[in-house]
Amino acid sequence: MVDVTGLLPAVTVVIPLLAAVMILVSGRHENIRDGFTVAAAVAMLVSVVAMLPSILSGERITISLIPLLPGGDLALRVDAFGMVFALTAAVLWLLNSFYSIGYMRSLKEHAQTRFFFCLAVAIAAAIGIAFSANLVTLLVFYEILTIITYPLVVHVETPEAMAAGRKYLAYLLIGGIFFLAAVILTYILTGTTGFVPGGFLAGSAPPLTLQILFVLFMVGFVKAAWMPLHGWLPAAMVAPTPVSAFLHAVAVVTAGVFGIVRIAGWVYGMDLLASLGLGTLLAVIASFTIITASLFALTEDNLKRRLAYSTVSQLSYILLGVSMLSIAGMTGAMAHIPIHAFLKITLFFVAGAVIVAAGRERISDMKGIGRKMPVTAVMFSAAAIGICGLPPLSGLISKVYLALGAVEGGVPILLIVLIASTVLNAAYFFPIIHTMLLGRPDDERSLDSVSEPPLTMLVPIVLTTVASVLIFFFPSMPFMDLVEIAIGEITGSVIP
Amino acid sequence: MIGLPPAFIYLLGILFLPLFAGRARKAWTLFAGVVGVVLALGLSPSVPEIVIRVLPGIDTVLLTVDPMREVAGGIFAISGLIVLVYAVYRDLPLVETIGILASIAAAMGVVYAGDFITVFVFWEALALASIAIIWSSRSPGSSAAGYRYILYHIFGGACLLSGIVYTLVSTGSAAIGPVADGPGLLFILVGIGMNAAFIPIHTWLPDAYPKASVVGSVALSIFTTKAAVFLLAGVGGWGVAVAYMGGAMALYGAVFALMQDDLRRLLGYSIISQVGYMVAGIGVGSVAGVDAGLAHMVNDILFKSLLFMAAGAVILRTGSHRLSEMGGLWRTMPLTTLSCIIGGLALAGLPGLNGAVSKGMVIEAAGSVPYLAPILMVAAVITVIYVFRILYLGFFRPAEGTREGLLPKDPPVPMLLAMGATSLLCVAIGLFPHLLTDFLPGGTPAHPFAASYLLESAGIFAVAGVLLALARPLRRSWDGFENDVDALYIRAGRAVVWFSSHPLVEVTDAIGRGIGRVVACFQYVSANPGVAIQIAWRKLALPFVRIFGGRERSAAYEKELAFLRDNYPEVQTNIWGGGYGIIFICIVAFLYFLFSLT
Amino acid sequence: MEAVLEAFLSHYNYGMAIILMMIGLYALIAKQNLVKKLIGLNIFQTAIFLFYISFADVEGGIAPIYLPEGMEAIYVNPLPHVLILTAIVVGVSVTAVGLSLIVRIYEEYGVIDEAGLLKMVKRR
Amino acid sequence: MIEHLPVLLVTVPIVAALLILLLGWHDSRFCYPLTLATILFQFAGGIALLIEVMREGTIRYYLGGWAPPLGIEFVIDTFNGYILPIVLLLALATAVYARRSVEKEIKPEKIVSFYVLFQLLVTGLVGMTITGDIFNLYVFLEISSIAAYTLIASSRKPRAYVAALNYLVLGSIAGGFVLLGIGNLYVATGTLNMADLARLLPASYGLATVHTAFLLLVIGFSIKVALFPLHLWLPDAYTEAPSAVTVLISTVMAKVSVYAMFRVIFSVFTTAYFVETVPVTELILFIAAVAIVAGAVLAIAQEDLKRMLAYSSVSQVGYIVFALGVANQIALEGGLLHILGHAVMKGCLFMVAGVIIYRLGTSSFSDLKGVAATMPVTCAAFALAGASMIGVPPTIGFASKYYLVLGALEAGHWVYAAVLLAGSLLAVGYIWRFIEVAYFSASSHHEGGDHHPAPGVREAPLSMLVPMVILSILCLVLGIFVDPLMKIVAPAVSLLLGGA
Repeated sequence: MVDVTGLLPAVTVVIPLLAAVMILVSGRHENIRDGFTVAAAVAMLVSVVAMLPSILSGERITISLIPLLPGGDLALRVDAFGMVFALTAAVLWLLNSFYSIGYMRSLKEHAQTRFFFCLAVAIAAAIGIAFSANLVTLLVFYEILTIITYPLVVHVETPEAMAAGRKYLAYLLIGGIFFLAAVILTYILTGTTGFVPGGFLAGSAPPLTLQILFVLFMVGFVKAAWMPLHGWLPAAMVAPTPVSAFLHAVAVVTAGVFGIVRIAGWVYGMDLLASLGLGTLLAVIASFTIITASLFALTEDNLKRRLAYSTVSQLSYILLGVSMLSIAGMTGAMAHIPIHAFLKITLFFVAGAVIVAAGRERISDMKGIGRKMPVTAVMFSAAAIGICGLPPLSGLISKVYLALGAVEGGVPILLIVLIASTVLNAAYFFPIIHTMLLGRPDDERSLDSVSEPPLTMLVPIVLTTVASVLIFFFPSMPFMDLVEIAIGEITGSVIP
Repeated sequence: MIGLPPAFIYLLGILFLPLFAGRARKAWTLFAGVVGVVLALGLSPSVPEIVIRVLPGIDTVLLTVDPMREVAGGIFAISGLIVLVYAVYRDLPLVETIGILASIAAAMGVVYAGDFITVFVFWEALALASIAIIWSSRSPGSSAAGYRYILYHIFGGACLLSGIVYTLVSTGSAAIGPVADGPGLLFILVGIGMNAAFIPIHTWLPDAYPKASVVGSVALSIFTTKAAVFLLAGVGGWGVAVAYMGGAMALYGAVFALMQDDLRRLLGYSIISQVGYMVAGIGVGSVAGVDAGLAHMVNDILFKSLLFMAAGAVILRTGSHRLSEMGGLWRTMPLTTLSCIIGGLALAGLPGLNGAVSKGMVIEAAGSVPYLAPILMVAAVITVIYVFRILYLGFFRPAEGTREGLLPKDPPVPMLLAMGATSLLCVAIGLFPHLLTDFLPGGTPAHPFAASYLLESAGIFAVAGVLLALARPLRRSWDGFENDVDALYIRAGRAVVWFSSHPLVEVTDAIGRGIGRVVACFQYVSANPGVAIQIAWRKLALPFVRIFGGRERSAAYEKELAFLRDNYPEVQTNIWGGGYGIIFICIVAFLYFLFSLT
Repeated sequence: MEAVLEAFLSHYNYGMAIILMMIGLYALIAKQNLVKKLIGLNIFQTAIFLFYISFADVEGGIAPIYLPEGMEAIYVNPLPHVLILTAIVVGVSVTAVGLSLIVRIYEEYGVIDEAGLLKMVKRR
Repeated sequence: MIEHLPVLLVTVPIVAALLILLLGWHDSRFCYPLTLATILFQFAGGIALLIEVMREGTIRYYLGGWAPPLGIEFVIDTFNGYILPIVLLLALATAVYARRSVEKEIKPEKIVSFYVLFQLLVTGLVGMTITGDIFNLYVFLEISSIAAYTLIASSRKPRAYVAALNYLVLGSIAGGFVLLGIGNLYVATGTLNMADLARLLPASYGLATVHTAFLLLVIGFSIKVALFPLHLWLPDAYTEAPSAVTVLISTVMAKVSVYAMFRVIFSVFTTAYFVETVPVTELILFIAAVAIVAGAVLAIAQEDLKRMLAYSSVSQVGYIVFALGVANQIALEGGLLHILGHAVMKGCLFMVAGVIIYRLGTSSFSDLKGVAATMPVTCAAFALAGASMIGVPPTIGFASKYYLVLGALEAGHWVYAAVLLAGSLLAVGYIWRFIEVAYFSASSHHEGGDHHPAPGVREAPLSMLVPMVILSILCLVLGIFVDPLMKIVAPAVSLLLGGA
């Protein structure tokens, strides 16, 4: 692990911010405005990829921007794990930009400037979270992300949306408060908040304090939507679909679980967690969430809401992986972040495509829709299969590692959880597949108007699916390699 | 010979399938099938292993060859080709074709895989392929059956994975081999057992197979269970328990097969019963046992697919799959009848047909385990009986069940071709067992024409014959007994759904409402706390006023209270805090002195 | 008893100041009439002035005026007086502003008692 | 020049005020430039003094060359050297802002007197800030208060009279308490110079006289800063006053009162007194916590933007006093930071309210639906300042909150830290009232929003927009570059803790 100073991290964060400004300025002219969105997405992806080689070669790119508060400058550090998140976010944002443009235009949504502005700022915040070098920086970007996504959530501005927005804000800001308290407490205990591979809290305080601190962190990362603090996520489904995709795959929930993994690996360290018995706590939370969320999904008829519950349960896979406190478990957890992101964004893209092309949100209305939009339906099926952890899609990889971690960490009971949740996943996904591909519409005429969505939406759908397949066949490039480096960082050992 | 995993042939086939249509597609699939057979037969243990390290920490062996794999791979490839030929008679839906090719590929993958992870991947792929087949026949009930099917198999797959990771952790490698005792063993047993249709997790089989299309059911009947059997043999090192499980399956399957009326459902149970024989053989664990199991696997693939094909032909022509509705078909469908007879008798274990060869081996090997051989023999007797029922009720009885006049003809040529080929194989192996036994890993010889065997099977047939002669109901058709343990599973599933749709949702809603109420109350108070407090304590005081204060006093009191509540947030008790403020000051002062004194 | 009495008598000027102050506060709180309230305020302030003056006083002291040669005298402390001059000015101006406000209120609402004002102001 | 700057800061405006009065009679157009010029001069002077103080250290100026205790002295140390520019900055911003809003909200014939009083108010506050003599402090306090009463009453709304009278009564009581306290101090020590007081008092810490003095001063100033139970004059006063006046008193005046409170408690009575001799910190902390929560809760319920902001001030004052209660280095740094931060953001918010009243003629939420569509810049400014009020990083509000919590936790006040955080959460409750109404109320559909709350509503005039936007940007800039700011705050705090 060598640290090299470089400007690229800052540049990566700044690009979308500039884009945001330009979007505001050029708000009147649609094409120019959306041009900025796309350009920024491309530029950001380039600058992220530009950092990839040095990261893969085991370097860490650091840059300290300005001294901010006691306990942490505003500083960025790109390490392997951060790269996993950043790369996922960058790639998916590019696709999501195209998709959003297609979606918003074909639905003639209002306030598109505001929409794209917030989206740009939010992605900047997400990248900032990925690259933040200490808790304070993480906190800063985390809060920014919370605030700036609010306009996206309430975009439609119906009373229902406003209620959802309040819920969203209430959960996330309360979480933010807890996070703030946790950060300050950490600073008081240790005098620093910079991330250290393997953690730096050990022996800084009596166990009880550290346990309470961890709970604070957990509540702080309510973005991870673990039950029973998940309520905001299904509520936020009133937002336009690109936003849902953004929340569920690109930035928000990913930021939550990313934070928890960061805390586990870089603030506490797995040994400390084990000695504090926090693994058990985490395992209980995660298992409860996985099962319960799947049960919710089982009977939800609104496609997006069902997907939301599926996200809730899938995110807890990551917590589960952390809770195993074993190398394989951690690997599974880290790997599941990009894997789930790619799969879930496909599902949401499809949900949005159905809304655009057929104007349907309820699964029971989608009978036989696959006949008119075969590509979309097939891609959905593929992604769903991937979520269930079946070949040939990436979902299987993380599942294998999680199972491995469960045994390795000596908690075989978690295998039961994995099995049960896998069955439940299949139980709520396969009916959708059947409905879409083979279902018979109640009246055949109703499908006449339906057709495939515009290319700007179709292409991203296909690409994300293909990406998932590729990840299955070539997982090591780059995600598993990055994860391997990150694991090596925090455990000092390689994956067996 | 090039060391390409045969599975990839079929996968490539699938990859380019969408490019073709109609005849071209059929030709393409057949081509893929042929290449697969060639490649599979060409593989020999000399072929180098193909090992790639996809995941950190896990070696995945895509291709490794040993005698056992040669046998299994060969038979899977051949039967796959037969299915493809059989399928030529009509344009299958794309999905179904993909499903068939994929299931062949998956089976081949499982066979040639050198490590558990690869096995697991193809295992799951097999499940997906099967559900594609089941669903693509739009027959009534196929969707529900397919749904149940995938749930069972996903569960099985997850269990298999759990078992696999145990071995991974304990041995440090994913190489296929005996599993240490402990939870791992249990998991892996459940995992394999799900596909091998162990009792009581067998119900998906008779549930789903009859729902598949004519072609689909043939494909299904070949791969899933047999792949499981192969893996069972490949892992090896099982205890006697597995052997007895085999016995149980044999008996259970046979009994239920006897009770069926739906032809393909009957055959489904028959698969369970026959797989039981294989499991028994492998469970015994001796070289002879494993060989017997494998041999029976090969033979069962042959005659069972033959029977399914015949059944398919009948269903295609008559449109009914109930024995009670058939009859007299031998006159108009002679060739079908013939192949059905061959298949049936092979299943029944008539010497001279391939069934007898391996069944004898199994029973012999089972001798080393107490009570196992007798069980298998009883099963054999019942087998004979239901085979008789198939043949008699389906083909030879005077056709009062079916509508006279329009008695169907033999099926199209491709079907006949496939059936013919299979029948030939059955007969060939039956007459010259070494065609099969030479390839067996243990090289156990089989001599079906030894006196003891002949006596044995004669006995079996005799008992069956006597029973049939005595019990006339056995010769009559009945509407089948189609309940099985899965009624329980379905109930359980329904219970889960009910739970998640009613109590869960209602409770969460209630909580939400509660929170909402609290917030609302909070807002109400904060709108004008002073007055809110007044209202509160006035309410509290109200009863006392009613009691002690006179009529008009309480009336006035209530009037005031009502006034306060009616124009609640607006009403003010004091436009300026002047008075209150000064009182507050005095309070603060008091507090302060309290402090300074302490 | 004596001690208490003694203590009171020796500081009775403070006592008086405080009593006066309390009267003022009472008027501020209890009186409905705005003018009376303002008068209460004045009483309150006057009490404070009194307090200052009284503690500035010295037994037998005289006003601090420059005396010709040979005449010795004890001066009372001049500083508090100076301060209170300022304070009185302040007090007066406050009263002035207050009264003018009351006048305007009366012009606007036609009432100068709190209860009436409450009725008038509530409906906006 | 520079050595006489302190007195000039007070005298020049007084002269200017007279000038305005005279010229204003002649032609009211003179008023505005004159005011602006004077306050610009004051602001420049304030900055100069701050630099001077940072370089040379404390500046002492003897009025008329009379040395204390006889004479009155002006003292500028790091503490009020830090406060003074804040006061003048806000005064300047308000002055720029005032012109248009005054035209709208004040009867033309009162314009002149408005500027005069405005000038006097600022002068009084500046005097309060820089004086080193405690009685002088009282005098300036009363000067500014009287100016404030009249300014509030200068509104067109009749309710303003009531509000002003209400404020007058409570304010005079407060003044009375302060006066009484000063008297007791004089009795105890025989001096009125703060430095001397600080020197002489410890000898008589035991006396009841001193306790009473402390009590009276604290209560007096508590009324002035509207600490929670004593805040009752505030909502009406802030709501009914003309917007410009509201901005001024809500930022500058409140802050100066807080300064006076700190000054008296820390520089006259040392920490030694109110931490050891009379352990009052717990009580103050408790009251502050109550203030934070209660103020926020009350603010949430309001239906009128200005009134809501007024109650939020009650809550925010709680934060500053909270620092007083914790009374350790970090917390006080947070407190002082919040003096600046709250001044800036609350100034901005009230300016927004003023602009909205200027354009819409009302500030009740029900009439503000979709106003963001027509006044984007204004609402953006509100959003930014509001975010700072909530404490969203990286704004000044977040920084001060961070320091306060940090200090509280270091002092081991877990519960109070929690209350503080909860309070900051409640802030969301009322800030979002406006955000929702302005941005997301269902009435502003269609791209670009063709909905107008009232016909002909446009963006605010430039002279109101500029100061508003500058303040809102300051919220962000100060939050990001909080570290250099700390270079000024830290010495001030150590000065407070080290005694005068």
